Amino acid sequence: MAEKDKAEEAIEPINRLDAKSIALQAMLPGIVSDFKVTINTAFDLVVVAVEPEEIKQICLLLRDNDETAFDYLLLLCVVDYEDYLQVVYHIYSTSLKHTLVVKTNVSPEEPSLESVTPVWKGADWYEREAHDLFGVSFNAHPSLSPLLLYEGFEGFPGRRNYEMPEYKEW
Amino acid sequence: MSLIIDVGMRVSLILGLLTGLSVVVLSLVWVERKFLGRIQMRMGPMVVGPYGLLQPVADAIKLVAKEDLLSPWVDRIVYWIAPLAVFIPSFMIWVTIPISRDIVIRNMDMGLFYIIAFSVLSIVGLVAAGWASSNKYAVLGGFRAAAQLISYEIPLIMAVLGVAMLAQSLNLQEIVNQQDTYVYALVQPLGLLIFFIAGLAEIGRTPFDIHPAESEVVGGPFVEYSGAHWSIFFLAEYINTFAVAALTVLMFLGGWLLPGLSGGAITTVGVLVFFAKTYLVILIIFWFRGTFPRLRIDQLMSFGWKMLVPLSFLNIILTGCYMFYGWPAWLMSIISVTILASVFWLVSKRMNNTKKEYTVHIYKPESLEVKNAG
Amino acid sequence: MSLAGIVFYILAVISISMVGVLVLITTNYDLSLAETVFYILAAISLVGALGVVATRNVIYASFLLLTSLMGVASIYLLLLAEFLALVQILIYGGAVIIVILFFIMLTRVHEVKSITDNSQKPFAFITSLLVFGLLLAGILNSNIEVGERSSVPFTELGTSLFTQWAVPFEVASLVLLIALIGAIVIARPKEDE
Amino acid sequence: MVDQDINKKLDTVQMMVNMGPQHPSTHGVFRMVLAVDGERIVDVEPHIGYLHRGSEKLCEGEIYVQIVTLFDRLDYLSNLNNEMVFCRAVEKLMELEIPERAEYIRVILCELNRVASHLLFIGTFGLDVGAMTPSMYMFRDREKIQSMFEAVTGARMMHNYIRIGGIKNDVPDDFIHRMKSLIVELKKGLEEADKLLSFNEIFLARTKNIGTMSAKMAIEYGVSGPSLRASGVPIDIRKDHPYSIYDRFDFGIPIGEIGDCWDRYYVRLEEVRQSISIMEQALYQLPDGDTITPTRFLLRPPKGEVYVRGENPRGEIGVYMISDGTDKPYRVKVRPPSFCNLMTIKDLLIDTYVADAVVILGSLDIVLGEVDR
Repeated sequence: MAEKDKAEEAIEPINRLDAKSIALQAMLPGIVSDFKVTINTAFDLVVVAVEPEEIKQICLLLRDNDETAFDYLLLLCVVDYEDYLQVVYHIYSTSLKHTLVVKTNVSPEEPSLESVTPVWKGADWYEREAHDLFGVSFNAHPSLSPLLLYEGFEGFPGRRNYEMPEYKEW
Repeated sequence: MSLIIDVGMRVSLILGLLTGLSVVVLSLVWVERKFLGRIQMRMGPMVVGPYGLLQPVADAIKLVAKEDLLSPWVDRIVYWIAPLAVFIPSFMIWVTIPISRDIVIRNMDMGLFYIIAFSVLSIVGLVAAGWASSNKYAVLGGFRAAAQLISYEIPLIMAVLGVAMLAQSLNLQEIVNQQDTYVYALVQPLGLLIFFIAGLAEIGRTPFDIHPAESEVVGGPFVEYSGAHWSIFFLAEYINTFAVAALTVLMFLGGWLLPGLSGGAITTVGVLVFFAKTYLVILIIFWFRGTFPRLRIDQLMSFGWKMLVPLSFLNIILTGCYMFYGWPAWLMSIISVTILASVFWLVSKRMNNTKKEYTVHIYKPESLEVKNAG
Repeated sequence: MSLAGIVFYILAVISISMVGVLVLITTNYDLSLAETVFYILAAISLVGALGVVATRNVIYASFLLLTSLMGVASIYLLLLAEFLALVQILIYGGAVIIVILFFIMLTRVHEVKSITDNSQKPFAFITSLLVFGLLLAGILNSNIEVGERSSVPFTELGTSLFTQWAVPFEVASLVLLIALIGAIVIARPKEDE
Repeated sequence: MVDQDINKKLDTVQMMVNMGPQHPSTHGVFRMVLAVDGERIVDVEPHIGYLHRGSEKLCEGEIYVQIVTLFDRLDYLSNLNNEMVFCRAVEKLMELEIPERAEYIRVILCELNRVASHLLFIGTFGLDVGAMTPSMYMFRDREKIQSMFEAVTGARMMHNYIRIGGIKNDVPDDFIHRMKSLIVELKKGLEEADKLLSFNEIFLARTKNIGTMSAKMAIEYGVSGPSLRASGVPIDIRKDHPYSIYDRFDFGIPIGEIGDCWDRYYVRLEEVRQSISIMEQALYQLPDGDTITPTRFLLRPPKGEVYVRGENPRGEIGVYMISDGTDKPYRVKVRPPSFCNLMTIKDLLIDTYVADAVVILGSLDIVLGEVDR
């Protein structure tokens, strides 16, 4: 339990925003007003926490809106907080040069999420990797075949509760 | 009884030729490695023997003593015959290549035709090797070899034809003797160029080393071969290289003839002259290998069919006119050089839809300039 | 030391010597030896030809065809028809066989079941018998004189080809040209594709 | 019936060619399954993961100081850049001040590392195209850089030299002198490569208009670094979001027009020139002083998460690190530049020739250690 407390505290906001992020933080609520989001900060970046069902619509909106124009996916990553899996999208705008973090939580039992490959093609392998290592299944992804692990690998080695098999030295 | 002696003599001649060619190949390997080393600012082999002279011998021993690896899926019979099918033609053409006046195993009246006919046969060996290896890369390599060699056979024959027309003979001895006053390279620079390029493509050396391309098809038809089998291919390749260089020398560069050399000395000193010229041509081939990248198969084919074949026909027509109207030799060379120059100009212009200009620019944001100024 | 390697080398040397001797032997030799060589070559050609029809592997068949054609070329060589022999090697040995191999390897031929039995079988049988009989009769009836072998000078061949046989020569080249153009027309992609 | 069967089956056969994981031109253990029609590629299926070591998971079990060595081993051709980006992540979270001199030495060494990596690229790209001499020239020059690294850090690769708070130790006394002579040699070597390869007709024919990546496609896939800039998108983290002391130097961003293999090659060549210029400026400005801000061995950064971006030779590297306040990070995730660049291979390869496949893959300049992590 102790570890979990730590984890939850870990997302406690620290504010070191630069000018672009401050402007973004001010602008965002107007743009995503249709959705249920919470806007937060993490160190120098603006963080938007969204519902997993809405992730694809929000991403599309953020990409196509001229004021945000997030056309570049920096990083898609899954963080295992034991109680829930957090899928984190770092997105960037090549024209406006600002960065945003989009987060969404899914349950660890049957994590399932809408794929963002139609939004950014670059999400393809990231999602396959997340599927491999954390078992998050992305709906409507072109093919979720194993990328880093071999076919038929058991378990999700990225998760914190994964038991490492005993290896013999040879 | 005399029959046995005679056959024995001929067998020993062939064996002698085999030995001689093996020595030449060993020397070529050494020269190539040293020369490439020099081009690439390194020493080349230095350990075995003085200046690494015995390195090729050590390599040969290693190759023969090596275990023969055989993939279980290969087609044994074709796999075993293929190296021979490549090697025998490349060896057989040496029966009629003279190395000096009257120093030749058999002086054939149709020597050049014989050489061309036999050199075609080795393609079958390459395709067979590619197919028998049961390897996708080998099959790709075999296809490439077949396509490439068949295409370049035509300009090669045409270039040879020009020389044959000039000399009124297909006999190599005769062709060299005809070059007494001036070498054919002066009369037919176009023919020389076509022959040399097509010859390079025939033996598959850089920039035409498309069928054994290491970085693409990992050695092409030879990918599954090892040890003695592979070394037979290797021998064939170098013998072919030597043959192309020798033919260039014989047909265009005056063979064993040298200004000031006459009388009985021609036969003996001629051997040295011939070898010196041949090795110079071979060094040019190695030099290409050191500097050029490799062409792609479709570029190679379009170059062959759209450039070399028309040019070689033009060469023949020119030669015909020259013979028929009895033009002076200098006129012929001038025309030839003019055509060459215009072709070079055309090619470089055509190639330059791949423009020779910088498509890369240095971008400096405005803000930085301001920052530096302040 | 690998035995296979050494054996292979010895094999290579032997076969090279054989081919070499064959090429060298054809000049200035009395007929008695030539006859022996002829029978060997004829046997090679025949076995090759039989193999072409007997084997089920198409690749083998094409290689055997090559053997047979080479055997015929050697016979030409034996008859001092050097030019013919070389043309045989150049055209059949090189070009034709390569094209056949290309076809076989690039297409799915080996996956199509070979059809060994159909309604035309009796006709084919009769036709082949007829052809065989015709050839046999021709050979038996003809009165071939065994004379001295003499090699025709190359220049003479050329002269006769371009004077006496000029029209057939041109017709043959025209036919080839038509075939060439036809091949291009068939092979080029259709406009609407 | 029979006729139909024959007509149907006499088309040319599509052949599956398995390129890699053992193939001389896949630059490591990368595997592509190509469906080829003759020489033309119809379909590509890339496979990675042969070098997957779970580096990110390993990071969760190591203390911060140890993780630097793990980052060394991600991309074995740009070790210092990797070390730097991780150290910057920790420093950013701890809000640690780095001594001036350490920053300068970091930048000099990182740029030197970039030069070494690009030189290797030029050499191996030459090999992919079929020219063997450039690789020899480039390895000769890279060797000089490696011995320079050895003199400074004690190791040719896997330096573990950049530490959290600064650098391991000060540079040797004759560092500036040696660097200056090294830069002169590098410039000379680079011109040689330029003359030998860049405008060779065959090289142009093999690389111009081959594997063209449009700016739109590059951005969609998240391509970064020289490959992105070759498509004409002037994004360079050193310029757009200057980290360390990169805002003090005057340098340009080479960008291409077409985004073909030649542009990707020449952008890198041009970048070497820019890096050399940065090094010259940094050497000129190099101040005296401390080289490390002393920290505890068992670092405990405050709770929080941080995302740090850096410009690697291969593209933009990012480190997303979550700290839970203990001596080990809660989660470390790397944004591997080669991973994103390699993703485009499928779109780039379709409808090219087999020979082009090798050239296009080479022009992306991937390191599999980083793709698989």
